[in-house]
Amino acid sequence: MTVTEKEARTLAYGAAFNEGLRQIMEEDPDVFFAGEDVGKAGGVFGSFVGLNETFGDLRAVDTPISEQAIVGLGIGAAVTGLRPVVDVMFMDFMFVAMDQIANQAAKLKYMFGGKATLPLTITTSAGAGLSAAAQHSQSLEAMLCHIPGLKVVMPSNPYDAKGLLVACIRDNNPTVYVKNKRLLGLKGEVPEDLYEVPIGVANIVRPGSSVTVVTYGRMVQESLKAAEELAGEGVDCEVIDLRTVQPLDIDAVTTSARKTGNIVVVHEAVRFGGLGAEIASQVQEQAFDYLDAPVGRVGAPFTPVPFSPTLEAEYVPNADRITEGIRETLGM
Amino acid sequence: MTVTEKEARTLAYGAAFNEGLRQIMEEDPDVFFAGEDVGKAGGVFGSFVGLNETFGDLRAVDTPISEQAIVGLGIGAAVTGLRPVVDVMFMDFMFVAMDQIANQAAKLKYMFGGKATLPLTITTSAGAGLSAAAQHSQSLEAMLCHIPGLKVVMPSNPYDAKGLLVACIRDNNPTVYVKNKRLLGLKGEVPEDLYEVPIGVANIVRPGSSVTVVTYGRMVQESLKAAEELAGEGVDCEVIDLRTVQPLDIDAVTTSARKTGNIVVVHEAVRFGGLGAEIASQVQEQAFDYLDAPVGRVGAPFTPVPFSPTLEAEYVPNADRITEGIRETLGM
Amino acid sequence: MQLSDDVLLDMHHRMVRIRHFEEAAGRLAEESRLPGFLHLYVGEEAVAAGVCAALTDDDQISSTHRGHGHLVAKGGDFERMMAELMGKSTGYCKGKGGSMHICDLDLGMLGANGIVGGGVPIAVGAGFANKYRDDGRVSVVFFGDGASNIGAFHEAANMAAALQLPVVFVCENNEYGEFTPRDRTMAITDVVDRAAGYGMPGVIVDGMDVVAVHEAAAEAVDRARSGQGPSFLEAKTYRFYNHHGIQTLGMKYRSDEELAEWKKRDPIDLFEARLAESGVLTAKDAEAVHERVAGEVEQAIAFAEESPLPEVESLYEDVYSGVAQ
Amino acid sequence: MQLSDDVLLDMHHRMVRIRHFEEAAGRLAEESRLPGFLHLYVGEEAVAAGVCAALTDDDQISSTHRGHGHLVAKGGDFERMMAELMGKSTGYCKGKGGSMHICDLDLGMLGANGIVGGGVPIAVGAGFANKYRDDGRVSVVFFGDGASNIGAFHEAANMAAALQLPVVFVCENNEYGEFTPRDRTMAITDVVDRAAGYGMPGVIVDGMDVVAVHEAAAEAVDRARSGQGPSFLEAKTYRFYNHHGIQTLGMKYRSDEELAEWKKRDPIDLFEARLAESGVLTAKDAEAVHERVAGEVEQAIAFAEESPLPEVESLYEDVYSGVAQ
Ligand SMILES: Cc1ncc(C[n+]2csc(CCOP(=O)(O)OP(=O)(O)O)c2C)c(N)n1
Ligand SMILES: Cc1ncc(C[n+]2csc(CCOP(=O)(O)OP(=O)(O)O)c2C)c(N)n1
Ligand SMILES: [Mg+2]
Ligand SMILES: [Mg+2]
Repeated sequence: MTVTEKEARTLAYGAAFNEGLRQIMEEDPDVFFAGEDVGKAGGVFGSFVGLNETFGDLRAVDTPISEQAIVGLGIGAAVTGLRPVVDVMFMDFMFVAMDQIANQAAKLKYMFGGKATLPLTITTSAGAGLSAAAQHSQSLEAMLCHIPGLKVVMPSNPYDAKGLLVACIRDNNPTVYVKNKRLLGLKGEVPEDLYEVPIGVANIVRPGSSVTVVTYGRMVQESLKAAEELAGEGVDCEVIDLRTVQPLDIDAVTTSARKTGNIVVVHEAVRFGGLGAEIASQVQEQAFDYLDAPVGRVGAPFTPVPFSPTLEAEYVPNADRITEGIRETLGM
Repeated sequence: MTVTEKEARTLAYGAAFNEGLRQIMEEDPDVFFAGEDVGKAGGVFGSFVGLNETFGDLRAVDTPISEQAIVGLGIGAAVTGLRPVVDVMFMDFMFVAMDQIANQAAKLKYMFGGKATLPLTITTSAGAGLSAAAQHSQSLEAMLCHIPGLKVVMPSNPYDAKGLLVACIRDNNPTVYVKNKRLLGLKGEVPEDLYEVPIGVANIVRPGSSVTVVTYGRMVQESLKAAEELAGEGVDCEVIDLRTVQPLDIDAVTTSARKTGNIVVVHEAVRFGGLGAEIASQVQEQAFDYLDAPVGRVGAPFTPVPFSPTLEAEYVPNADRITEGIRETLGM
Repeated sequence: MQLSDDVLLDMHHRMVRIRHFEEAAGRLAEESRLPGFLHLYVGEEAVAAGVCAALTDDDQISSTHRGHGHLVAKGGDFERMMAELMGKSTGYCKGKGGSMHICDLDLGMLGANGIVGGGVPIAVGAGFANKYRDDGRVSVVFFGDGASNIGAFHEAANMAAALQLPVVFVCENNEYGEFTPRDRTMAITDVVDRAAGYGMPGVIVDGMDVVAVHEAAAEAVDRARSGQGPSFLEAKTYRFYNHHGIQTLGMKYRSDEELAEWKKRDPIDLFEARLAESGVLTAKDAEAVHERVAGEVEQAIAFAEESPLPEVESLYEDVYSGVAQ
Repeated sequence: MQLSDDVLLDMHHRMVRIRHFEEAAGRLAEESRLPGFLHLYVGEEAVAAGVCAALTDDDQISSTHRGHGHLVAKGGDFERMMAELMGKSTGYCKGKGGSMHICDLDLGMLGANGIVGGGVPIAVGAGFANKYRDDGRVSVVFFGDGASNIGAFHEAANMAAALQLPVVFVCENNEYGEFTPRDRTMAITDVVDRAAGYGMPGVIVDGMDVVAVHEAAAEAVDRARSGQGPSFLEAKTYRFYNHHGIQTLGMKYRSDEELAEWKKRDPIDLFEARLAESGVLTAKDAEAVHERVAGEVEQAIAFAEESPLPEVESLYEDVYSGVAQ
């Protein structure tokens, strides 16, 4: 990396989210947000802090504990011309609001023959590792990606946290923006002005030639650690940060797979039926003859998320498990 | 097939369900069922007809339109010792009750350190082809199979409709039993006595040597038609009816894949992120060197289910599309 | 409230339009000329007509699985409606939605809904947007007695009250949810008893009396429009046909006598008698309205039948905005 | 109702047990000796104690994220509780559930719940089973003011009323949901206003007065037990600590003055004053109870600390019943 003249500004992931939201609200008076504790209290993770003071109760809306009505509020406001951001505090709580997300928001445009436009952003926080147990730790993106009509992004770093949020809010479709709880404090370079990271475009965060690691969200950070570890053993990992999981930038993945011949998909979600399955399937469909080995998958085991730190440490994929997965795929 | 001495009794799929439920309710006084219109009215598809007359309002329970409370009724009754069957009229409505299904029923035992036993059966009806549009036609099994703690069965014929229901009700775990709406009238042999079809065991409904077709639910019928069609062209399809989609009888699948070297997974659900992805991934993981071609997948396109019969006909996989999919995999 | 002749005639027209459209749809379904499910609004016309006559074109409504009546009352176009019911490309939803998703966003009709209670939070969202823009618009939620038992209704009603949104909740209490009578699914007789639990005023009206509905609705709409928040209206009504389709007699879940009792209070008959009595509309003039509307329905059927089915490629369109297809 | 000394002392004991357990848990959390989230019940002891003292061991309760108090009140074992909070294998859930899923099915405690409102339908299901078996058991749902806004609560309350189940709904109205005051999320002051909408009787009690809570609960439990269906109890109460963890002063969302006002009505202080006055328990004897309980808590902490962490393999167990692991 080159050092820019002006010292680059760093910001934490959570703060980058907050800055993106603030700036787009300043730019576009149709943007508002609503959710539990996001107004006066600034959000349980502090992601919305200070915005209610600036934008008031009508644009930084505290709601009752009513996830269905929260998402519905966004749908109704979006279809009548606003650009809502609605927050579902933990991704696990999406199950409470799944009808509004999957049967309403995702399908409205189609059911209406294209008439409706739904510039709705649903923000949420996912991920394990905080001893928050089975109902506060899930990564449920596979479920959302299976529902036509939704777009889903999962930023892995502060830069993307801001840029993808802006892209989601400007997008004319229902988007789900998934923060990872354990990334909130991660610092990184974040430009001060308003910018977009385009939806649907993967990012090669580490070029390499031996094996392709396809991942997103917090597992990008763990995969990079694994790549460093393996670099010492002469294994040159290419790490692809999908950034968006729906739509999938499968071209970026297959291009890389054709180059390296080996591919491992990594996510925090449960392995069985996770997004890794879809990616593995598409890769073998499109690059069958280039593969030296089966597409590997690293993900959580088939159990609910346990509470006890010892168990959770075994549950959540990490750099070691990824290293192991890569070794396995490479037959090392 | 051989003709048995006693003339075999045939029953429709819906009636087989009904008979299984009646017989197990006669056998086990702890079994009751509850849901919308399942009592006095006998269910919107007639599946529960006559049972309220026999078993009364306490064992054949009409409920309010309250899917969350319906599933919760089952959870609470199961954890305190009964063996409830609760009905979610259309599988699409599971989205309304997903918290109770995925955060509560599926996880309770684990969260409680194994203490709870949840002999709960959730019945529902899935499938497109009735011009019932986007909110009354979905096949959402992939979502359920991604949630540790649930078992999921999808019978393809009257015999299994009865036997799998009995197995679900006797199972000590939360099971989801998915009828296909368009199979309700399908007739087939059904023994008069109470029997079980074991959960988790696939059924080779047509042995063959050229290619393995892995499927379940209504698509078994369509796959068999496709197999007949291709038999005329010298392609000998092995058709595997999974019967249970969670847990997956992957051994049956990989054994067959090793034999035929070609595999196509077929389901009615949306292809992207469907169960086909998981099966394809596991097959290439476990039988990579035996595969002559990428694992093929036939499923619905990435759109909500359309209303208009012309569009729906294009949407729902059928024998022709399966034939085409098999041909593609075989490079024909 | 003294209603002008114009308003009375307008409401009559809306009711007659609903009735004829629905009767025709029912007939077509019986002849297997309509695919899918069909939930008819016959018998409940006074509710949609009385409420919608209190709205401007800019106000919004959200609807239920039983949505034709609401769309017609809001000014829906017969041709595009009938074409949609037949799954034609000229339909409101290009044939993609059908009866259960019929809508006209230009008329503020935010859609029928296949999920019981699914439309309630959406209308509340529209109400929020109205308040946000301070544009004086009001949104109305139609929902059934059965729908009042589902969580989404509860959450949205409370949210409308908590945020003091310009929303009117209209419960069409027809005493049944599908084939199950109200007293098997709730311990109360009047759904309006729920209003106090949200902190909103509520009234019961005779849902077979379009004037009563209209007056109560106008008051609730005024209240919402003037920033005083949501209110709740329960209209006691009855569907003359089966939950879906036509069948009237011999239904297992309700008696022929009960139906006959309610039919004596046919909302259109009642209203026409009243209009004739007060000299606003003679029986003959009413007849003429019926004939004209019947003709329009026939024309719509012809239009729909002649319309093309959707191109197969259109299956793949309209999933996302702004995506090349 | 004249309560016997035994009952009064029993309730006092339950309250003191909750207080000491929670204070200790809070301290441990501040010292980072407990993983995960911790929602303390301090200040609300009279509710759980007053209600659970009206139950038999066979009756069931379902709980919330703020569940320790309910389990202690139902007779929960300190050692297994503390071990669970520490994620140890000797805990109630073998360390798999933690604070938010603590339970004791043998005591009819059907679990804390991480999903607001998630436990309500489950308790109603238990109530159904009680009616089914006609065994005279009653189930009690504890839920917060905030939880009364979620759909699951509404559906389950209506179902309990529709099916006339032996269930008691106990709303712990502490005026806040996390960091947001009640008046921002609902337009009513008293959650009990919702009871009429389900067709069940409801009363408000002073949630800082264990005797008042107990009397109201006993009446509701009797009603349920004798087949007269569900009822609703709203207890006005207050949590002395933050939504999670301890912090008391300088909270942005509620004033130090408000907290101080409520602390003047500490439910244990109030009750001990009353017990001393009536001669049932002297200050000195009360002190002895505190000391004994404090000792038990210390012992539980020691037990928990010495207990082993779960074996890593146990991660894969308990997902399914009857599956070899
Ligand atoms: C969430 C959900 N549950 C169940 C159904 C099936 N269903 C369709 S209409 C209906 C009855 C609705 O009753 P009500 O709200 O009173 O409206 P009505 O049909 O009487 O106009 C039911 C149960 C559904 N569409 N959605
Ligand atoms: C469905 C759901 N939404 C949101 C949350 C986050 N949350 C946990 S506790 C809480 C507040 C609950 O308030 P209340 O019911 O009044 O109980 P209290 O904490 O005051 O005892 C919230 C919003 C959750 N756990 N579940
Ligand atoms: Mg009704
Ligand atoms: Mg509270």
